[in-house]
Amino acid sequence: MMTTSETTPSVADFPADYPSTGSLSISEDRTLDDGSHLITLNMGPQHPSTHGVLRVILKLDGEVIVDCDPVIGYLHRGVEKLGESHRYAQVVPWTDRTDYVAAPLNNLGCVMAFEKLCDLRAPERAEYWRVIMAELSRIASHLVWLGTHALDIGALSMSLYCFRERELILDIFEAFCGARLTTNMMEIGGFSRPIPPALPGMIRDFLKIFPERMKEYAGLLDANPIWLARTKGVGVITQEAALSYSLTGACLRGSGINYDIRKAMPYLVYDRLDFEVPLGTYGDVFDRYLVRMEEMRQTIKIITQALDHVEKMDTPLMAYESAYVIPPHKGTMTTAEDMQRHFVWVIKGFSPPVGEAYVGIEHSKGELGYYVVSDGSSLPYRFRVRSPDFVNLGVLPHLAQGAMLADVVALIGTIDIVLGSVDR
Amino acid sequence: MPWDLIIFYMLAAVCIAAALGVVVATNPVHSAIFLVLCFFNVAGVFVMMGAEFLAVIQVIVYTGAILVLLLFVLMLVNPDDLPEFHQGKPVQRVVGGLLGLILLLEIAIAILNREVVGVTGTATPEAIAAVGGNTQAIGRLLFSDYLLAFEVVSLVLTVGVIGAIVLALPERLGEKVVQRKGTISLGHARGVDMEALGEGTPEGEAPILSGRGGFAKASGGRKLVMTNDPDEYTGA
Amino acid sequence: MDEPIWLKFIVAFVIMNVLLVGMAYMTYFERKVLAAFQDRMGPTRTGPKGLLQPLADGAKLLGKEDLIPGSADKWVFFFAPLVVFVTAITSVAVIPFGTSFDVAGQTINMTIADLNIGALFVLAISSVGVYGIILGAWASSNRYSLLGGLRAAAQVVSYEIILGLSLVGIFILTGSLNLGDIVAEQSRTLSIGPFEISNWFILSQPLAFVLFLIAAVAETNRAPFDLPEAETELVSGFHTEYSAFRFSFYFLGEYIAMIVMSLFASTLFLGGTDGPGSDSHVLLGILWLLLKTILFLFFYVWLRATLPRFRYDQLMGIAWKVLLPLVLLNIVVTAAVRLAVNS
Amino acid sequence: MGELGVEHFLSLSAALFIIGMMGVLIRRNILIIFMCVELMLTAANISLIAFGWQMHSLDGQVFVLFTIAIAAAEAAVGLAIILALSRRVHTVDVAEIHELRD
Repeated sequence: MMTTSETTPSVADFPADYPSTGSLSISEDRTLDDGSHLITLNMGPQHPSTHGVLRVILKLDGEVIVDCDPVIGYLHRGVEKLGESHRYAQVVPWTDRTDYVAAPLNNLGCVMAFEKLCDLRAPERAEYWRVIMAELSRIASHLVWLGTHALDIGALSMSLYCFRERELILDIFEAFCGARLTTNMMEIGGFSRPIPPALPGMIRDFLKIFPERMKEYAGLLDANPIWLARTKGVGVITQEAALSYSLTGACLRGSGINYDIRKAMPYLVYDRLDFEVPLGTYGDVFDRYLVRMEEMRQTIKIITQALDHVEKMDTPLMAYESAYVIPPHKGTMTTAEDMQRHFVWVIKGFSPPVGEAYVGIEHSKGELGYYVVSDGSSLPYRFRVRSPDFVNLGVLPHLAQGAMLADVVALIGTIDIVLGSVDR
Repeated sequence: MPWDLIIFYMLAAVCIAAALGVVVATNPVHSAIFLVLCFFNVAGVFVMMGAEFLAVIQVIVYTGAILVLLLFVLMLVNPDDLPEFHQGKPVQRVVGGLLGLILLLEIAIAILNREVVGVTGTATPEAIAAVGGNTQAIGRLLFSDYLLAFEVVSLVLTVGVIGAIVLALPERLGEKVVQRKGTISLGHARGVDMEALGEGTPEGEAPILSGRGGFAKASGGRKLVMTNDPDEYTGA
Repeated sequence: MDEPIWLKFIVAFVIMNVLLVGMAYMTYFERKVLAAFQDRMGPTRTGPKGLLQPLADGAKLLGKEDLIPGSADKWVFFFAPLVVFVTAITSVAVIPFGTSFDVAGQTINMTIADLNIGALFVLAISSVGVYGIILGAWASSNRYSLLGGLRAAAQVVSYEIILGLSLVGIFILTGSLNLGDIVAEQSRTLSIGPFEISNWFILSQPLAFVLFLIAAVAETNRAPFDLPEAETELVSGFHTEYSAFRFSFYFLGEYIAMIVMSLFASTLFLGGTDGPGSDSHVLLGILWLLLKTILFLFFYVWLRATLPRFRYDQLMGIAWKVLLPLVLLNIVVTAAVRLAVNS
Repeated sequence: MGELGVEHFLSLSAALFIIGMMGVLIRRNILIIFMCVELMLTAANISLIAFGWQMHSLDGQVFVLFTIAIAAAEAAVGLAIILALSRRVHTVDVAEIHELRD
């Protein structure tokens, strides 16, 4: 139970055996004041529905959760430190590996932070393509969420349906950049490679198929009494809690707080596109489910508009006029100067001006922030990733207390975590 | 030896061995397993006496319900609260054994020296077969001569169930959460404002197979608030 | 009951083996149907159209290492899977696979044990089957298993009541607990005006049928009531620690219980062996019974492919707050109608 | 003892009853005492049916039906008490529960 008080209570204010998070161990079972005997259940890191290697230590009174302590770090690979020991252009591929179900969005945030540092903006056409790819990636990410969330709650077939559609998106990614999962799609300054001619057709096909499939998902879940029973009224996040846990993304909007970075602080060309932000009313699992489902529909709207617009454009894709952008590849085969410039850029990288930059984008899971500090060298002085699910995961103990064991998997699913992103 | 005698001895032997197991086993769960075994064989003994219906009832009620409940409680109770092998104090053990032996002797004498004083009833195997079988015969008796007793027993069962629920019910109260809508936006002076908004009531327990909520409603009968403006308040 | 005991053994042996093969191919059927639901192929590699997959699965299960946790209660751990298997296969004894027929001067009764209390026997045996789950869960000394065992105990005790009471309407209409009598009662044709309809209890007891189906799915621990083994919550629940041979007993037990429950449902509500031509040909009757059984098995798989899983408190709430009043209502209404018709 | 008679069943009943009684006297774990009481009830049931079987009367069986029903109610209440005891006083050892009385 959250208490809002003027001063932050210190550790000394609590008795030694106060059930607080971070203090649970699997070795001790505890007995409550009313005599209930608590069972300690160690859930994970090898558990089918903790979405990777999340470990949750639970204190159970029968089936009811009294205390919950998520333990993370099993997938920590030091992405931030790696980012500080690589040249700027080399940092982007590392971001693929954080939230690996939505790699283009990670790339986008990182690249935008670097561009802000260099005070550089990609050409308009590239921004439209960035929006398209980012929004496709959002759908891909939401499909993984929907599939696994439904699977956790027991709707077995849902995951296969979702991955069937995700395949289509991954095919588009493959056609666009050659990779499916770790795309390394965005480049500083735009796109250096031409857009494959078949790509718009593939995206149009997808846009045609997907809304129908969305209806199937909704038909399978929205009207299902068991699904409603498992999600409605479960894992309620009040607005106060949502704000005090600094939730972002669907976890925040599911509680009815209107905060979508694409609207609040428009980046790329989002201010030129017409879409709506769905908000929940009750802040329970079902609201977050509805919000994400509606986000997918809105995303379809965004992609359609962006695609209509970008197909008419014939402007460059890369801001070659900037010194921080990789020189054109084309000239390297013919002129020595171009070849040298290219060679030097690739080998030595570029050195942005001294300064710092933070860019937050609306990731599929919430606000994905990249904070970069440059000391004028070719390596970032500080590279910090504010991953949305790491912050969102903090609300799990709050939600889990008083819920039932079966709800925990629903709650982990509704927060929508990817451990690669949580642990970084 | 006739077949029925052999079968009886087999059943009886397992029965008594299992009963001894109940008393001697160190682990209560083992005791319960022995008891299940014992009751199964008792059901077999019932069948030998022509009480098929009761044999099945014995299995359904005793092994299927009572002992499952017992095991349930065994697993729920803190293992530390269960004394491992608290044999009684030596005095208790000796007195218990002695009393048992005396009673055994008494009963043995009674069984061997008893005379039949009752009047033979009418429920011969032929008569039972005539009404359709053991179950039908019991049913007829139950709903004629023993109707009042039957009703009283149902009442006792009901009271027992209510009593059990009251005893075992944990005291937990759900908290009602009042829901509001608000916005955080850089466009707003204070960044966050949640005052101007209407209060929504939270949905309680979600409906299952009940009228409310119901089947086949789009979006589960719930509406999302759609907003186009980051500074828009999304209340009432 | 006039046939010699050896003939009984032969019939029992044949039926049991058919059941075991049927169970093996039930897994194949489930995987194929599930695959069709989920837009994929299912087993295709082992044998033509993957038909040998059950055998391969069996061989794999038997070849696995048989692990017993160090802190497990060895005897109970060993004993529990057998309980599930044996109880599942025992109930088939009272299912009538048709009336008797004569072969080579011997009358073969197609019911292995034609008990007067056949229907209750099935209930009793299925209520004992839960011991395998509870004891196996307890013996594993694993907390997931323990929780699974607790769930199984509460679930089976609750749904046993619904299962039993949903049949009371049939008993009222038939006046017998003998499954053979129940099938005979359903084989009658009723003529209402110009129409001749069969007296299947699904028509006269539709509410009981629905309740029975729900309770039967819960009783066999299948989706959406598969809480004791909920793999996404309890990591397979009661059989988390089981592997190889012992696990295969749980597996066999679960599928045989499904088949037996389907046979039982067909016998009680869909007329059992009754169907066109079943009066004259015993084998045709068996075929009808099998068809009906497959219908129920398909229903099981359908549920699994479609529905999410209930939560524990919801499961209990449905049993006691929704199904129990309904099933009591069904009994009262049936009894009242029966009384009105008789008087 | 050449033929299966009522003595056989009565002897079995007596044996079960005495084993149950000794269990109640010897053991201190309340759950085992509970099981032993059930054992004694069952022993009584065997006697009832046995006499009815001998005298061609079904009254014994009806009594047993009632006994089983009462035993079910007793089990429900008894187990609920044990659960409550375990919650409140953290023991199911009868001797300790006895000591807690004063």
